[in-house]
Parts: sequence; C-alpha cells; structure tokens
Amino acid sequence: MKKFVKDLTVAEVEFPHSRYVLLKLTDSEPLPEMLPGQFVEVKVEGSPKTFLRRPISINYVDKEKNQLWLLIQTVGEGTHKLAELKAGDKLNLVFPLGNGFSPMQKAGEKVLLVGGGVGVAPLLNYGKELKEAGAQPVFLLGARSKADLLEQELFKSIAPVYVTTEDGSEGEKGFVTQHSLLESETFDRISVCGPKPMMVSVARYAKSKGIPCEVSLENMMACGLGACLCCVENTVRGNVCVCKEGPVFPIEELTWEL
Amino acid sequence: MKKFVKDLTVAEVEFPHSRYVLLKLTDSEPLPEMLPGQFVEVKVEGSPKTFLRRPISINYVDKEKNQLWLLIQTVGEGTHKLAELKAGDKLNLVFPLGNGFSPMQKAGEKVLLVGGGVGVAPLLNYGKELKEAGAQPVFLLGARSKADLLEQELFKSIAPVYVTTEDGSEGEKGFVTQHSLLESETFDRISVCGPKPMMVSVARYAKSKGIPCEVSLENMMACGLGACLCCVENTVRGNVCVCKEGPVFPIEELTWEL
Amino acid sequence: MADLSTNIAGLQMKNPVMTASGTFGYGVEFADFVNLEDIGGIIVKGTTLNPREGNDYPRMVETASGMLNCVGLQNKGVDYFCKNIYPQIKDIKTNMIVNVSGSCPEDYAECAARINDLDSIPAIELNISCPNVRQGGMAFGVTTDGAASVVRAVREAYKKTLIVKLSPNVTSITDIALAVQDAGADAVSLINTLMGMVIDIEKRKPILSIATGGMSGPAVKPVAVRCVWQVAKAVNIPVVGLGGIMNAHDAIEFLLAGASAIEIGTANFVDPAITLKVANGISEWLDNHGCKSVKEIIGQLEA
Amino acid sequence: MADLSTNIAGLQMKNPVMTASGTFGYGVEFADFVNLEDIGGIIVKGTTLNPREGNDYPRMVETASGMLNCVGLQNKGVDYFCKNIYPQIKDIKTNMIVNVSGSCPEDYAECAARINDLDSIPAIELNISCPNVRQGGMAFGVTTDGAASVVRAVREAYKKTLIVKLSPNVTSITDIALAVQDAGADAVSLINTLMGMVIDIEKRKPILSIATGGMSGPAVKPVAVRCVWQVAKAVNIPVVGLGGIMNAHDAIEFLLAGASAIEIGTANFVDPAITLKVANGISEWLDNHGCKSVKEIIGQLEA
Repeated sequence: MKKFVKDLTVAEVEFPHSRYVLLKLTDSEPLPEMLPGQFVEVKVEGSPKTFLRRPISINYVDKEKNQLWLLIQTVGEGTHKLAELKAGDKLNLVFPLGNGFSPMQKAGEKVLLVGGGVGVAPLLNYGKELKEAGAQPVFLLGARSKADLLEQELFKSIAPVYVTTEDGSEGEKGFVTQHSLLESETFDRISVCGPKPMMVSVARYAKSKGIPCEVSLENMMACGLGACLCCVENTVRGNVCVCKEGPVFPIEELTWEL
Repeated sequence: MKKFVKDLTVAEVEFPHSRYVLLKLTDSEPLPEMLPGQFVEVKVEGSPKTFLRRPISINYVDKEKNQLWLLIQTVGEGTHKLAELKAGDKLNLVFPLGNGFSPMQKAGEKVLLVGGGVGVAPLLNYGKELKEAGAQPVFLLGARSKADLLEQELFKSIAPVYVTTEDGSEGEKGFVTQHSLLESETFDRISVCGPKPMMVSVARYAKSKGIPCEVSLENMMACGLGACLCCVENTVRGNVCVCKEGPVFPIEELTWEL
Repeated sequence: MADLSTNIAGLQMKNPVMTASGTFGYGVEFADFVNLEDIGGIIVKGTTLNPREGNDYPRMVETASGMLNCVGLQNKGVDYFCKNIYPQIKDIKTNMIVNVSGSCPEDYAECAARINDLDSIPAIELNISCPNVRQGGMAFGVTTDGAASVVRAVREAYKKTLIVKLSPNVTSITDIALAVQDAGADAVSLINTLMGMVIDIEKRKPILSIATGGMSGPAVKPVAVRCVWQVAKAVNIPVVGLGGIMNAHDAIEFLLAGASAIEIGTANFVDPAITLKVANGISEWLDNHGCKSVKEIIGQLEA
Repeated sequence: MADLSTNIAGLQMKNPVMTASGTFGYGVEFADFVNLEDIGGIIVKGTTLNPREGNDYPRMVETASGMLNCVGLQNKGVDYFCKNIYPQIKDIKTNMIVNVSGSCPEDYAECAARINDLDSIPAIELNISCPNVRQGGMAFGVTTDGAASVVRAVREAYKKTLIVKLSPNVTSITDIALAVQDAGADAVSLINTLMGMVIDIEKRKPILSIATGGMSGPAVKPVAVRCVWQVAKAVNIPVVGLGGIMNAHDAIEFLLAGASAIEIGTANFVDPAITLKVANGISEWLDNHGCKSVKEIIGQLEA
C-alpha cells in the first residue's frame, strides 16, 4: 500500500474535551486509501522540544468531505502545538502507516470493539468500516468519568455503545472487563485499543473464552516505516516493528502473560 | 542601574518595511529608566533554531504611553517568530543592558547622529533625549533606497534629517560619508550606529577632522551581562565585553585601523 | 548544473549523499518517498555473522534536538541477508553498501567474506563502534589496537571498498583513524553516535532498556564536523561525514571540513524524502556559487 | 519543606544548586535577578596565575539546543582577583568557589596556593580540561597521568575542598576520575564542554576564531547524565553534575544519577534567574514525592 509524505490542510478544529483536540484534515486531491487501525506520523512545527514526528491513529475517514480526522490527546509541548492549529494551516503527514485492524472475516460476524482513553480513536473508523462491510460491530468504551467519554454520538450513529466509567457517572461503574455485556453476550472476535493494563485484561478475558482477539499497540516510534527498529514488541517471531508489522497484533503472537 | 527580567506585553505591532517589524511593548507598572543606546535581550518562544536570547537595541521610549519600542530586522527564524507576535502577547526581556550613548556634554552642542540600516533604531531615542536636554541633534541616515528608509517622519519630528541612498532615490546619492553636509557644517561630536564598514568610514572622517566620535557595536552575544565574555571587542584596555562596557565606545578606545 | 559525482577510494557515486546504517532500513522502506537510484549510496542495516535479537524495548528516547537509540544490532544474520534481502536490493542501481558488525575479529571477517561474494555490493562499512552492544562492538572502536585488529582481519577477507565507521567516544579520533588507515581501510566514516543517557525521574530508572544509548541528530552536528575536520587533516584516505545533517547547508559544512561524501541518518525519520532534498540543495548551492563540481568545495575550509 | 542541604566533601551547601564557571561571572553580575545568598554555591570565572587576554572574537556560536564558546580563559590573573575581586565577593554568604586553570602543574599549584589564603573561599574547582586553550588546559584532562600530575601538585599547595572538573572528550571518563581521586581530589565535577565546530559556508571558514569551541546546553545533557552515572558508580568521592541543565527536572536526573550537587551553566544566559527557579523546583518535587531531604534521591537510580 503506497505511503505518502505531504502537507494536508486543516479544515476544521474541534475541542471535544479539555485535554483533546480533533483535527479534521483535507487535501486538494482525493486522500489515498487508508485502512482502519492505521496511523499517521505528523510533523510538529514551532516546538523546540519536539524533534521527531508524532504517531497518531486515524480516528475517522470522511470520504464525502475528503477528510482525515485525528483525535489527539494534548499531553506534551508537541501535542499542545497541534492544538494551536487553525483552519487553513498546513500539517505535514507521513501516511498511511501500519497494518490496521483485521477486515471482516465473515458476513454478519459480531465484533466487539473495546476502547479506553484516546484508544477509542481508531475504533470509530473501524466500526464504520465493519458496519458498511456487513458485520455487526459493538462498542464497549471505558473512561474515568462521563466527561471523559469522547465522540459518543458518532459511535452511537454506527453501532450499539456500552460504557463503563470508573466513577459510575455514565454506564456501568468499573472497568470495561467488568461490564455485564461480557457475560450476557457472545462475540465472534474482539479488537482492543487503549492503555496496556486494559488491553491485557481484555486479552485475558478473550483467551479464557477462546475468542479471537487483536490489540493495537502504542510503542514509542521514530521512523514509523520499519527502518529504525526502535518501536519493537517482543513476539513469538522475536522482536518486530510495531510501526510496520503492527500496530495491530493477534494476542497469540505477543509474549504477554495472559 | 538596576536590570530586570520580566514579561512585557505587546501593545502594538507595525510593519514599517517588508523586512522589519516594530514591536511596541508596555507593562502594567511604569517601565524602568532606560538610557538611549542601551539594548534588551529578548527570549524568542516557539523557534527550535533559537536557543539564546536576541539582543535588540531600544528604538524609542514613549514615557506618556509607557511604551518601549523595538525595531527588529527579520533575518532568521528567531526574528521572524518575533514578527508573528500579536497585541496582547507577552515577550520576556532582560533589560536595560549596556552603557548607552554619551549624555549631552554641553548645552547647545551640535551632535551628528549617523545611522545605517537597522542601526538607525537607537538614534531615534538618542536624538529625542539630546533634543529635550537642550542639545542640537542632526540626523544623517543612509539606506540602499528610498523604500529602505525607516521612521523618517519620527526622525523629522525631532531634528533635521539628511539622507543618502545608494541608488539616489532619496536625498543625496552615495554613502553617508559622501554627504555634502559633512563639508558644509561642523559638529561638536558624532555618534554612529550601523554596519561596521559605515562606522569605520565615519570614524575615519571624525578622526581626520578631530571631532569626538562614538560608535555602537553589534557583536554576537550570549548573556548580555558581562558574564560569558563572548561578545568581546579588542580595545586599548584589552578585550572588553560589548554587552557591558559597550555597546557604545569612543573610537579612540578601539583598535580599528583609522 | 554542477557535477555532483564524487569518489570514495574508487567507489564512484553519482552524488555525495548516502544514507546512514540503521536509519534507512534496506532502502526499500523508503521507495514510496524517493527514487532510490537517485541516492549516491545506500548503507543498509547493520549485519552480523549470526542472527541477533537486539536489545529490549524501549530502544529510543527523544532528546533536545536529537534522540538516543539502543537497538543493539537486531538483524537476521548474514546468511539470511544473502538469501532473502540481497535479491530484493541487488538490482537497485546505486551503491548498495552493507554495514557489518560483530563481536570478534573472526566474526567480522567471516561476515565480510560472505558479503564479498555478492556482486551487487561494491563496499561494506565496518561498524567497530556500536555503543549499544555489551560485548564487542564499542570495545574495538575505542582503542587503536582493537580497531586495527578488526580492520586487518576484515581486510584479509574482503577485497572491495572497505569503509570503517569511527566512534566519537574517544580521546583522539584521529589516532583511531590513522590506525585503521594503516590496517588497510580504504576510507573512514564518522561520526557514530555519542553515548548518552536519559532518566525517567518518576520511575527513577533510565528510559532505555540498557540504560545508555547512542545520541544522534542536530545536537551532535558540531562534534561531528569537528571530528571530520580533524580526521580529514590527518589521514590520506577519503572521509565520509555524518552526524546531524538535516539539510544541504549542513552537508556543505561537512564537505568543506573534508568529507568526500556524507551520510544522512536521523533526518530520514523526520522527512523520508530528505536525501534527495539534500542532494538537490547541494546542487543548487554549487550553481549559485559558480562551482562546476562538488569536488571544488571538498576540504576547502580555510582554517 | 524538604531539606535541600547537601555536602560536598565537607563543604556544606544550603541547596545543591551551584553556578558553572564562566557562566555567572563573579556572581555580582546577576545580583539584580537573584539573591546570591540563596544559591548553594557560586563558582566564579576561570582564574590563572598570570593574566590572559583569551581568544579573539568571535568566541561564541549558537548550535541546535546549545552553543559553542572559545573564550579561552580570559582573566586578569590571580593577584588581580585577590586584590580587586575578592573584596567585592568575600561577604556574599554562600560558597564562593574559584575555578582555577593553568598551563603547567606549577602554575596551577601557585594559583591555588594564593587562593588558599583567602578566608572566604572554601573551595576551588580545578579546570584540567579547558578545550579552548592551545597549550596546556585540555592536554592534562585527557590522560590519567596528566590529570593526576596537576591534581597532586595542587593538593600539595591547597588545603581546602578541591573539586576537579573533568572533560567528556575522553575514551573513559571514569579512568580520569579514578586517577584524580587517587591524586587527592575531594570531589569531581562533570562534564566540561564537548569539543565542536561550526562552519560559515559562505566564508568557508570556521565561525570561531580558533576554529573549535566547547559545546554546552541541552544538546549535551544526555552525554553529561551518562558520564555522571558512570563516574558516580566508580568513585567514592562526591560528584557534582553539570551539562545542559535548564530546569528542576533536568537537575533531578543528575541527582538520581549520583550527583551530590549540580551546576547550572548555559541556562544562566537564557534566564538570569534560573538558579533559584531550579532550587525551588527541586524543593517542590521533593515535597510532592514525600521526600524529606534531597539526600533521599542522590544516586537512587535503579539501573
């Protein structure tokens, strides 16, 4: 799949949360094909502390508007600079990168998409693609509190959404793996993106139930192209680049203790 | 004279020329006393290529408006960042620095103030101070062409202004040292700020006529406080810091070949 | 259009821009961004006699104007390279150079010997100064005897252009350069990374899995230019310069300091198309300065 | 409020923040910005037995996240210091430390001896690694014998706290550290600057008057932290850490790596009030992490 390095144009900037910015990027020509779960590497300008590009997962692809969405958590100087971008500004991207989530395995399959924190970002696009392909995606999203839930309306417009919050201010109280949904329903497979502890616990659940499960990793990266070998994850095949052979891995390929 | 490090507020931003920006800074409390010819060290934010502060001469002090003016030539990434500042932004300054030009020596003295390029900046403030003190300043300003002459109206509002341009598009054609004024009039002393070749030729003229002359140097600086000894100029007293013992030196103290 | 062609001990290059080992994969990873055949030379990943898993994650941390890495020579070994990688790259029409590393002179020599048999590999770059492998690596590169011993062993086994990559983590890089020259090196490349460390103060642990790593990027450029200048004055074999080159201006500094060619490393991570931008930038600069050939500026520093 | 007091071989300090020689003048230049007595220690300009004019201008050039300097120990000599400077600084109630340099062991020793007589100077920092003076300086600092010879000579003549400043431009900084420890140093401070060079490609000349200079600033911090960690593990005398410290976070990295105190250098040029911001920042961090004393984190790196 061909990769590009190019300046995209900021079409819209939204702030869905005090610690997040949603950048909607567009281009004069049609955006290239991108798979759900793939990511981009953005170049941050005007940030003395930011030398390398920042990997950011693709939140959504709006084909009608020719838009690529990036949902970014503003944690350091670099991401705060990105939050200062205005409509019309340029942003240089290397994209699309990585393997992405598995495409639909069989028509009608029930796929549970579990996300936490900024990890929910790629699931929006993935859920939409699965739905359009003819699968039955179901979202299970975890957050600290109601205020920390992101893009809820969009998720609901695609598929059923189940929520857990640590303080119980929305959905069921607790962590995603404690949600009653996991007892009441069965799924053909599970895809997860979020903090590692969350992914590990979901992976354990999936393994115990014998449900195929894939996780999307967020190792620190430099090149994003499989050249520098910095972002490796230890797998049954040895150390492999998360940026190229991932970020999505079936849990049986990882050496996590499950 | 007490020095300060503090954030001033950008009150107004003007672009008198395609390669210059004029920043008018103010503060909630009265600005400290500053002498003509002194400079400030500004901290440039958001410029990966700019690690050290940038020394910039004080262009004008508007006591009524409590404003400090900086006339900045936009040459590198740092100065271009300064040109992006908007009213209301903060700019961190270490100031006032350096010795400044000589105060009036005797009432009614005729002082020729010679400037070229961005070197005209400190002469505006100096001319105003001399005028108010009771001296008779005269400006002799050189530029490449009419379009490169800066703050002409302001200079004219203070004292007579004579001009040379290299292309003859304004005033007399040639360099400042070729201006007929130097033949037709005599002066008690001369102060110069501009490119070194210009300062050298004016210094030679002054020396040949036996007129006291001082020049304002622009050596590269780090600390601006006389601590790092980086900006030294060789003088009859040995190497001295331009930032602390200068930037203004009587020509007889320098080891220039005149 | 100025003539960009240069020459490293008989190795003809269409332009002085090469890629630094470990920053450009096998080249193919960047084929979507640049026409590989427009690059003067591509130095592929560090290769060792036997397969190596490299160090544990984390292997990288960003620093002020640079980064540290401690990849640790992860590679599948020279036989895998010859069987599986070489066929993919052998027809790329530029100088495909293999970076060779090891933990004893015999391993270096055996690895080099097998690569000597590959028709489309005209040269190797010997990494005698990898700061990120416990045994061997660094050890050789920091003493004149150690460096010479490896180079002698490899020179025996390898008949094509032999470039030796030098470490800046030494008291006198010129002494090492002279030692490898005497031992039979055709050229030297420098600098390898500067050994550094970053600490996670919350965890009270180093960020990198092996504590230290090699620093690269613009932060090290002044050290690299200094080393190239010192070595170029001391040796009579060609010098390849690298260390923090981000643009044509940087590259020209190295050329003036005495480098016959340059390598672009960390910059490939910031802009995957940087190699050709630098080559074109050098060409423009030469044209704007009335130079007919890049050779007119190599080593022309007045100092 | 955590206890910030620390101790360098008997030298009591109210906090671990000192100023690096050559970056803070004699302290008085910064009196408008910070209360000098709130700084743990002030290491004043490099002083030599005889007056030195230093190198020609240009002496400084900015680099990526740092700068190079080649001041070359400009100073009016130790007698001028004793007569004219000492009276201005002797009543500043903190550790006023003099950085001593020279070009032969005898000069170092004689200079140190005269400072030994100054009641209000409790310690000296021996600069055996100035990269910017042709003869002497650097030469001593890069060999174990050279370093030891200077330290032995000074130890004879100097009875108070003797801190020896080490160069990172060596193959093994721990070997040098052990040599000066054996020669009688009470403590070591590191790192001095990294030797670098920047070229003006239009003039085709180095920007600095003597071609090379010493690099400092955030760019070198990872090298400095690595050196401090290596040396602190090897020696049994206190280590003072410096190199690119810009804030409390950076300082804490050095403390965890094993530094009993830190020096702030180039950062003084960017923010003349940085010293106290760092001291206060360390205090806050200790409070937020339930540490009663800075001593609880010194050398507490898990690695």
